[in-house]
Amino acid sequence: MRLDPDPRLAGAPGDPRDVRLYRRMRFIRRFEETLLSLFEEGVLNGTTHACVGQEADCVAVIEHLRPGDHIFSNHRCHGHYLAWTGDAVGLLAEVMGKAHGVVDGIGGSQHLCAPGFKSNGILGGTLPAAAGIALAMKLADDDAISTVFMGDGAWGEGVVYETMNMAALWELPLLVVVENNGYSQSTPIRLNMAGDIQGRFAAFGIETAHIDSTDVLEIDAVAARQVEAVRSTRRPHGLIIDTYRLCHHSKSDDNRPEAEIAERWTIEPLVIHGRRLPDDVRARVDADVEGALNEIVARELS
Amino acid sequence: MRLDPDPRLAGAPGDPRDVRLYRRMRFIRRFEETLLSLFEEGVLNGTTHACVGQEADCVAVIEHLRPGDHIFSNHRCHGHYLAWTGDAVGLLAEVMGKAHGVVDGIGGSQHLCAPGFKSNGILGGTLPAAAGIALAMKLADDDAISTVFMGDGAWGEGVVYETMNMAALWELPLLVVVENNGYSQSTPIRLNMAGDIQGRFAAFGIETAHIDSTDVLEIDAVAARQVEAVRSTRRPHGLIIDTYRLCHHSKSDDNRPEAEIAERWTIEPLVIHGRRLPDDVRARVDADVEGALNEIVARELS
Amino acid sequence: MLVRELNAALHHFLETDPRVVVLGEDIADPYGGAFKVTRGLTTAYPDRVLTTPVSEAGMVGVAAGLAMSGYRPIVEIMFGDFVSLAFDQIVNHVTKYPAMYAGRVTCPVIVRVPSGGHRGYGPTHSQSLEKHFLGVPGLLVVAASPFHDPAAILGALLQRDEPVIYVEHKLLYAEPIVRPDRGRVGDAVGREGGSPGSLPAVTLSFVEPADCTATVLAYGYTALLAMRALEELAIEEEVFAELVVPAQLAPMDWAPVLDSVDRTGSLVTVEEGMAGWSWGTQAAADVGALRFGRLRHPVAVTASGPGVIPSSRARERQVLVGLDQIKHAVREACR
Amino acid sequence: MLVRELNAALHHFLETDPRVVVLGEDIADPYGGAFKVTRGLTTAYPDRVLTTPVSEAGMVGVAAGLAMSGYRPIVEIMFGDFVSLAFDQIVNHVTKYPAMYAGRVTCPVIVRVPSGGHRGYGPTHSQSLEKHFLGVPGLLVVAASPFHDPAAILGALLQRDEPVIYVEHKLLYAEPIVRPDRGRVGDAVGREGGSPGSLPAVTLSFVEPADCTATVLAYGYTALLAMRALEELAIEEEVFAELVVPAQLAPMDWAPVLDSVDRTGSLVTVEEGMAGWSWGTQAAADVGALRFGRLRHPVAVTASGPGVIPSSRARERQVLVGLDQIKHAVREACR
Ligand SMILES: Cc1ncc(C[n+]2csc(CCOP(=O)(O)OP(=O)(O)O)c2C)c(N)n1
Ligand SMILES: Cc1ncc(C[n+]2csc(CCOP(=O)(O)OP(=O)(O)O)c2C)c(N)n1
Ligand SMILES: [Mg+2]
Ligand SMILES: [Mg+2]
Repeated sequence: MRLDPDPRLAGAPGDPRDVRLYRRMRFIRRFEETLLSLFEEGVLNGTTHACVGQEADCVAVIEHLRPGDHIFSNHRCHGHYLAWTGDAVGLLAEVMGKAHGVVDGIGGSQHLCAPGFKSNGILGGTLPAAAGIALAMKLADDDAISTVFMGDGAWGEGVVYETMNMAALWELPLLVVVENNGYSQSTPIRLNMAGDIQGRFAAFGIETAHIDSTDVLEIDAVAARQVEAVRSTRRPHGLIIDTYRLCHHSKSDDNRPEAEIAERWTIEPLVIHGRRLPDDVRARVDADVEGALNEIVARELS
Repeated sequence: MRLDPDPRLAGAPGDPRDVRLYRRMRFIRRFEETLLSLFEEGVLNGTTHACVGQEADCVAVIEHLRPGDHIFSNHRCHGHYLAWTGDAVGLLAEVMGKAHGVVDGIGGSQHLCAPGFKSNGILGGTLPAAAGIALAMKLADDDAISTVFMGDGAWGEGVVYETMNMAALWELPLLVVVENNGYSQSTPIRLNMAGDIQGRFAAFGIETAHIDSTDVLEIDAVAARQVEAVRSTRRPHGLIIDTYRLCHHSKSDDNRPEAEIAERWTIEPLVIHGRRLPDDVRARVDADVEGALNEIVARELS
Repeated sequence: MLVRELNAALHHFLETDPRVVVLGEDIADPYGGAFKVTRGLTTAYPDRVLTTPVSEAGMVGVAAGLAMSGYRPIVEIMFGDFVSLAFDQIVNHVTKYPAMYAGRVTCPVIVRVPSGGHRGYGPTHSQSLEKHFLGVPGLLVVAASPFHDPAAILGALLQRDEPVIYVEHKLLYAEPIVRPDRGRVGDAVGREGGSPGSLPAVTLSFVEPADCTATVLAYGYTALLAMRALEELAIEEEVFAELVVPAQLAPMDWAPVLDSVDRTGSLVTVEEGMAGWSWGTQAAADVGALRFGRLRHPVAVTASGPGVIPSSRARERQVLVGLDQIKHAVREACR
Repeated sequence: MLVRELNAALHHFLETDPRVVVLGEDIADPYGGAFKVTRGLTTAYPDRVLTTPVSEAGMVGVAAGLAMSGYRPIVEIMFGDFVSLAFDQIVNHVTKYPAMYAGRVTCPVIVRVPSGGHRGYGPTHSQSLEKHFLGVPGLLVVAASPFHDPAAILGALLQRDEPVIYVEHKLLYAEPIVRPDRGRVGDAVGREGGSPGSLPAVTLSFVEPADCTATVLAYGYTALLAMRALEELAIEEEVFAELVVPAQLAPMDWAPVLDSVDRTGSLVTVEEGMAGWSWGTQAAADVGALRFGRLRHPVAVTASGPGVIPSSRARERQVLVGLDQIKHAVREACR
């Protein structure tokens, strides 16, 4: 669903697919970067979790969802929300605590709700709710699917496993997308997880695809398969995307090796996919996004 | 450890191993049957979960534990308690709510505590405590191990997975013994569990042995290996024993097919292992157990 | 019998309201649930009645998803003691969604918690943990009572949008439901009343209200104990008090309580939960403030323990609120 | 600053008490915990300081096992809002073991919960959930305060055998600790006192206690707000009240409160938690009963909401207890 968003951000009519995907990732990237700088300038307060570097996941997966489907997201939900709704105004206003924010400024950065979309900052606890939404879809007997985004760290929460078990037992149309950026806040996955994520799905007999990529086209292909698999088989499936967060976990809490981060900047989604576009096209899209976002920010800050 | 129990129950000096194992299983069997008939007669109240049919697990595993080790048990804990302590008097008194019960009549059937032994009726929640005890052993740097008994149904609880993850990550000397009797209260495992128990351990990289047997000698051999593995490697291990409960879940709540139950009576631990003993020996042991238990019951009821 | 009426009510609402879904452990036939409240449901409505794994948090979370999708999930927690495992789902999910999403959704989950002691089930299977859920913003805490029609209560709850914890004391299952009828409640004088928007409270006494010199506020099984206490006190000691039995524990509708207290000038609260920050303390705070200077005695909050509930029946009786404790409190309050 | 003093105290007790173990999410260096209370600990004591997976229930359960084995685990719940996930471990495990095992074991787990709002963190990262743990049999609920030495409090708790929930309001981390010293607490007249066996309460006022006409009972960050309120009321309006700040919230030692109330004849309680069955209601019930007929006004329970805590700072301020609300309540109480 779309809250009639600005085509310069969510996708202009006649955009070839490559351009469209780039535009949508660029939109999310620049929205997050704008938000972070507004925080630095002290214009915003509270907290936020940007998804800089993970835009390809949001866009590639949500490309394949349609009205009637549902997305349950976590604390790092801006990319998912923007990819689903294109609603930059509502999200900026929400983070600014304004009455015309997505949820009137009450929920803030991690607690969003729009038709077919919800998020909650309590890790793991969103999974059974997403399964319940899938159960509702099963009872309604249509072909809608329920998608839930989680990170690697959320696998610490027991309720995640309770949900996997029920979703598999009851054959619920649930797609569990794991954005594995290798860190849970400050903690590298090796200090937080024994075994691996594939094994966690396998334990419940849930078919899972795993991809280590920041290339939106590669992810798009796998996501298409998994979304279609849930839609047609009406059984839960997993999609593990190994990715990387280029920004702080929240606002100023990054202890990762600089070299590690620097290297990931060379293979981030915009770099990889941007190469595929002619320079002038990319420049035009970048200008579109910049223009649209600047207008929105100017309006909201005035 | 032993609370100087009656040798006729816990093992007489000079018992050959076969006889000892039989005696200890017979003791548990007859204790539980006695308890159940006392409930039927209305002498006892409250609730209880007998382990009739599962005696081989208790005895075979606990044979290999030693003073300094710790056992955390669940609601179906009598067999584990008796195998560890031999304390029939304390347990009977406890279930009768007497002041000289194991825990003064406060805990009752499912909440026992003795040196190196604890149980709690809240499913799954005992696992992190058992892991914490294992962590204490790791910090103390001795060769003690922490053993926890759980059933197939307890795998529904999320905290079980939180524990598996920490135990594997932190390399804790924890042995998780799963007594898989195929039912969670009234619910057959196929309605409660997607995938299988082996897969649940594998998800965390925990090495596990699986045996489908009610033969105390077969279980004894596998249990010996797993206990030794935890003791020497100081890493968590699993032991899955497929077994069967011949009694009600609790007191009068059995809806399983009669034929299924009848068939399992033909391969229950005492039948299988009893065959190995000469009739006169078996008769003498049976008489020992009967005599000792009758004395205890008479004393406690008077 | 409460258990039969609850079971019939669940059958009725599954039959008449396609939004109703029932979830719980071991609720499938032929077993039909630990206390048989759900007997027959999986047979009659296999699609909308699901027996779940032993996953209290998970099943309440699934119910949250169903509820936000327009369904009316009713979750059975086998023993109320285990609702502790769903505390986060209730506090940070089910009750949060409607408010933190600025009213964009409702999350009408009904969580049934068979609770209470007096059965020798011991420390982890006998508790009344509802006090810990009182004052959770957006949550209704409701208790089955010997004087409230469970079908009417469930029906009213299914008309509302708030999430609910519905407390069922195990000892009430085998008890008959006595409904207020033409000014009487069984052998007592009584009626139903309360403010619009709240579930009704039942007020009863063994003499004319005007002759009562204390008000007793009790719910669930303790309401039955309190009624016995009042009957014995009336007959044996000519001590007369009025009993107010609310169905809704939180938020609390004080109107029926104040109505009685304004006659009697004295209030005793009774609950089986453990003393200390318990249900009755709010009555002491609110009624004490609303009728400041007009009560003959401080509000007497009567509760159990505090402590664990022993499995020994003799010791259990010492810990749980009982008839004598209630009679003593009422005697004092009537002075 | 509280954060530095807590950090130093943890270093000290890890150094001097080999039984102390610290567990929590993201507490490892260089990050050193979400609020830096645990900074440096994993470097100095790698064996006894463990950064855990995101498993609140599991880590408290592990702590229970450690505690029953003779250790003194201190668990950090990153945000107090998440202690809801450990509710079952605290209610049915940690606090149950000592009592249901008839005293055969102790289970001295200390659970630290950084809590509270005023930071715009929104509905799930701003709560003060401690009220739901009040009255759990066998559990101590303790709160860091601007006037209590955290090292002394932690030291006292490590000498005791009860499990503890230790509430740390996030806004106190950056605040200095002002200790009672020779009859003064900063600019105020004040002293420490209380009954043996309970943690001490700090009592303070800006005029002589004899001149105070109301008692304000507040803990944690609201104690700081209350102090400001009293200072402004004293200077701007010549309204004088005495502030009592307990470290121990449950069980409650009423002695210092009664001592003050017997002078002032009026009581206001202040807490950031949501109204309804909150901490202050027990004060209303107990002090109201203990001093029945001797108070000029009903006990005024001052709390937040009820409702969710909005992330919008403007809306958050409307929900959370603030200076004006406290001043208003104190003004009324002083009349
Ligand atoms: C129940 C719960 N515990 C702890 C937190 C604090 N917290 C917020 S984000 C986070 C790390 C999550 O890591 P991951 O799931 O990998 O997602 P990522 O931040 O990497 O996108 C933690 C521990 C929380 N929000 N909820
Ligand atoms: C947290 C919790 N939920 C539910 C129960 C109720 N209950 C007691 S035993 C049981 C079944 C357990 O099955 P399993 O783990 O296979 O052990 P078994 O009874 O077969 O030995 C259930 C659901 C409980 N004791 N604790
Ligand atoms: Mg991550
Ligand atoms: Mg089983």
